[in-house]
Amino acid sequence: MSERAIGFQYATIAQQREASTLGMWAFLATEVLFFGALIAAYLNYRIWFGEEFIAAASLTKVALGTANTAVLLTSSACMAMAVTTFDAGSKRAPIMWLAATAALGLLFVAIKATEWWLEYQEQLVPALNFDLARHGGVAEIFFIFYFCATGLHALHLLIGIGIVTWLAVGIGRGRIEPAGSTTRLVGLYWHFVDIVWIFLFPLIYLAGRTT
Amino acid sequence: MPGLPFWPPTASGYASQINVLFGALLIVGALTAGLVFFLMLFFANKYRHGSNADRSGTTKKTWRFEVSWTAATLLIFVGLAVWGADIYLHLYNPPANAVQIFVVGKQWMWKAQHPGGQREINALHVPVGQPIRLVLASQDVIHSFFIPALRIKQDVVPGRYETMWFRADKVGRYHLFCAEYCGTDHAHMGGWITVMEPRDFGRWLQAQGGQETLAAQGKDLFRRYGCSGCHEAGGTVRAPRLEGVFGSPVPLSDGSVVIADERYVRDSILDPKAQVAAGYAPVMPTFAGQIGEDDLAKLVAYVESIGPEQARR
Amino acid sequence: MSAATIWRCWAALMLLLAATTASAFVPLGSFNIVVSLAIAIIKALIVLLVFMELRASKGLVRAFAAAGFFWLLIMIVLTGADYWHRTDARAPIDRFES
Amino acid sequence: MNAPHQPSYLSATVGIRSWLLTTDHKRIALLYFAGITFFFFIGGIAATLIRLELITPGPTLGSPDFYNRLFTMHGIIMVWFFLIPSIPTTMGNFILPMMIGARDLAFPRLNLASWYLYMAGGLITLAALVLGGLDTGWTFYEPYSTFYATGYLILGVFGIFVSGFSSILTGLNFIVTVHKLRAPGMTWYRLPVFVWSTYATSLILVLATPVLAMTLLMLLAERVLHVGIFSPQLGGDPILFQHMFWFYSHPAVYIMILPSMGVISEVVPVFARKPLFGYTFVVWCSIAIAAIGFLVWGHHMFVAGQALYASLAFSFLSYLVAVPSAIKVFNWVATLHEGWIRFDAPMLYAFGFIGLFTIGGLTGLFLAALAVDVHVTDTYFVVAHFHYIMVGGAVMGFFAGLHYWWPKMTGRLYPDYWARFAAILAFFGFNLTFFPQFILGYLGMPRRYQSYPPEFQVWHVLSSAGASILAAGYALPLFYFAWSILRGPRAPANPWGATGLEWSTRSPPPPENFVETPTVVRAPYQYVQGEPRMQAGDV
Repeated sequence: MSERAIGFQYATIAQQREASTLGMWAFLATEVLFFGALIAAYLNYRIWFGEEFIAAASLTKVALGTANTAVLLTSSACMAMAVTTFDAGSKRAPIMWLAATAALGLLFVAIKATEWWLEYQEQLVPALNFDLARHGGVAEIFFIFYFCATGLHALHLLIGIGIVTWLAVGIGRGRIEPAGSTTRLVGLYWHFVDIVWIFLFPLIYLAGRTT
Repeated sequence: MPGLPFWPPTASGYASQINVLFGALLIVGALTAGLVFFLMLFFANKYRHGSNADRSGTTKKTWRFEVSWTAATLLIFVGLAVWGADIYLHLYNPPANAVQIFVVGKQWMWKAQHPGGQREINALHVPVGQPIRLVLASQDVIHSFFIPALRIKQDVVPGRYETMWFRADKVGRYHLFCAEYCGTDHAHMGGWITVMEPRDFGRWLQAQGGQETLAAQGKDLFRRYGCSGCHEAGGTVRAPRLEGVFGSPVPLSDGSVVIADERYVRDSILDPKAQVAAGYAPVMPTFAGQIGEDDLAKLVAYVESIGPEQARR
Repeated sequence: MSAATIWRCWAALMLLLAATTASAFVPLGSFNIVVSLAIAIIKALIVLLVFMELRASKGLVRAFAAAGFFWLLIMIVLTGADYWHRTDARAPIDRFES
Repeated sequence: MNAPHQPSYLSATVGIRSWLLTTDHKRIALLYFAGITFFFFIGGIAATLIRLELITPGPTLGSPDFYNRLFTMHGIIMVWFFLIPSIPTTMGNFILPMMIGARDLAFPRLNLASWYLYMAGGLITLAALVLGGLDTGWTFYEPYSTFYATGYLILGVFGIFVSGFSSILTGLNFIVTVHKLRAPGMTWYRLPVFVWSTYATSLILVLATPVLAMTLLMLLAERVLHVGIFSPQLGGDPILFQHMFWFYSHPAVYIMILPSMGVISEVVPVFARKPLFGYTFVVWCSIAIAAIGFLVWGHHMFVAGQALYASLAFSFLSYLVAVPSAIKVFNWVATLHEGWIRFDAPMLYAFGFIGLFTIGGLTGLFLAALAVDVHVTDTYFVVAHFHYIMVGGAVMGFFAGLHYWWPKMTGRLYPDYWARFAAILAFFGFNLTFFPQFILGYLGMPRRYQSYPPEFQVWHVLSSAGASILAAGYALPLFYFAWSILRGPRAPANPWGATGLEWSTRSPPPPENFVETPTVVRAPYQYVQGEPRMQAGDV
């Protein structure tokens, strides 16, 4: 929706901007609970299965996980830079920062894909080739959560990359104006996807590293 | 039962307690609902459109009245809740002299197994006045063992043991239902609980034929699964002797001490590395998935039978 | 938020990341998850307050942001109440070939 | 005030495209209304077949499998495609923006998208039911629903998953609208209670439905990929599914009842010609129900193998959640004190609501007492309890709101005599249907049984007799509402003499609701000595 036309139900542009920001935050609250249900199930199984569940977590690749977290945090910083430079009125800088954000997002997905590929080699993928004898049933449940959580997160990230590119093109063509809130909303979504990863990282990668 | 059944049969002391609690809830609920209905109809009639009732607003309804009325009803109901919780807790700690019956739910039948080894399908014969401790398990989906006359119900979740106890005080035949939806014949998965005089129950037991006791069947399973290879004299691997162990404290390798009850025995068969006896290496393989539910009950009964004298039930 | 604050926060996030990964290898027993979750909460707060400009937003927006996390907490705590106190008697169950 | 020949929202644009691509909240409300009525009657047919089946102890209409698919269809259709969307999407969509003096919802296009998601979900689930149905009950308990259930579970569950997003987006739309689009002068304490309860419902819609989405997703993953998240045969824990399912499903029952409470809080003051007693109490009780509603779901699992301490905690919390409902009932009754009570159709439905909801609520307290619950859970006592709340409460409230706002929505009046008769018929038919089920419940008759011991047959026959009267009570409005649309007299702007903003514009209202945005100067329900003191510039 182009920024210039205020919705007929709004009195002022400020009212529309506040409404869309509230709408985005409400949407993010639903996403928090959507991912939250999965994390709650993970925590409950961690209490219920205990040591064996935590030991299964040590089968994940902590090096790749840490690198991925660094990549995503940096992309969040780039997104924030894009929002501030766009507010400052420039046009070239935000596009450059948005490109950086999208690139880092793709890098994250690439690292994630290699990680999945390595796990596929080690026969850790439930429903495909999970080696039950070697790893045991509890490890299989851990990896079901692992693939559900990282899969959903990667899906959200791909959607985010799509929106960021659409935004960069929009700014390039002048359709998106600083007065509106579209850039800020896309920023909120991107930072939310980053927060989900901030919580997934310790639960998946850092558990069971001390045995 | 002739006539209109308003009240289910009450076959145990516990059931009559529930009747009293339910009656109390019914009275308090009826009073509250009665108050609401009466006030509604009274106001509706007195202050209807054409009536010339006094509407001067003298009797000011203050919120104080509202808060006190709500607090009063809440206190009464919470009192009943505490009473309900107390009876509920009572359901979950059986007396020591309870006879243990294993009940296994399977899609569309209940299989009961008495300590003497007698088996029943969709039926349960119990002596009157004898506390019965049910150990419930399921082999496929969630069922629910429900005896309305005794007011007891317990979901049987596959993969877990649930325990429940009752003491039937009135001779008779009472319904047994499955209360958790479990498929096509969910409605047919039930039968009768027959509460008999001890004499008749004894005669019924004999009539079930000389199946050897649970412990006897457990003994040959002890050999067939290879437990005797380690746990009996002259065993190849150094493993703890099980004679005289049941019911007595067992020091564990992590320094703690646990009473060797049937849960410890069962868990040690399914998950031996969890609580290893002190001074022994955790070499015992796990039998989870290999030993079926019924055989496990027999093994536990056997280990119990070779325990010290006073622990034996 | 100025570019400087963004990069200062970025640096803080990187430090916290290093800290949490390092702390995972220190044998603290059950305390490990507490430390890693605490650091995760701090990182999430940085992103929320600075990058998502919650610090500069009105109370209403902050309430919306907090609501999602608070309700998630309700779910975790009350399901945890069940799993924490569950006295488990595992029964053998024949396994499907998955 | 109203221009001589200004077109109403119905006649402003014509043609199928103007309906299927509309962003006018009033038209979308009518689109939802069509969907709701369609699914209500499908669920109703399933209900009548169930009652016919239960007349005799043995199988009557068909095999046990047929009966299992029947009650599953009744449950799924009624819960997700009638009760949850009913009042928020029809009256909420239509009346809420007008009550706060707005021209439309905050995100009109999102509103239309929600309708399409609702219809898509509905048709997918309907396809699953028509193709062969599913036999798991609307609760999909593990491990039956993943590895033992036959039937079109994947298709049916996917339909519910899609319609869940319609709930989320509708809730989101309402929350932002109430926050941002109130007319000048419309402070929070000047909002009508219907807006407050729809707002509280939206909080639950937004905060509970995502958990259902994730739970159904994991259910589908388990059934399709054969991985063991919940079923013990593959290492999972079925009680975790029950936790996550009821975390959504108990707040969902508050989604169903809160809007009806809002409707009753609107109807009672108007027909008692008196301000609502304890406005702030009623308002904060709606929010309290929404909040505490999230803490009590464990009372569905007292016998399911939940830990003892958890059951104790959930039992006491369940008594807390009953307090706000009790306060609301008290305030409705206190509103009648010293009023000028008229017994139009909406008021009769409101009386029915208050009575039946009270009985439903109190039996809920029976179920929350742990020891009694052990006996009566999963029996017809529970069936009677939630039907008293859902049918006696939510559906009565839906009909009260329908009869109250019908002149505003369609610009036509309906025959009052027939409407009052339908209300009384539904009240008595309802009681005859569901009160015997309380007795059956305590007798120990389990739920979802096609064949039952013969001694219960008396009560089942009574219940089935009541069901036929109830069906007549619900079918009657179809006729006189149809007559009202075709040949009913024109409705004035304010047929009931009510004080809400929605009555200060023409009925049916113009496309942008108000000729110019009204300013609000007074709290709602201001009746002095029975005469309404209207807002500035009211008709």
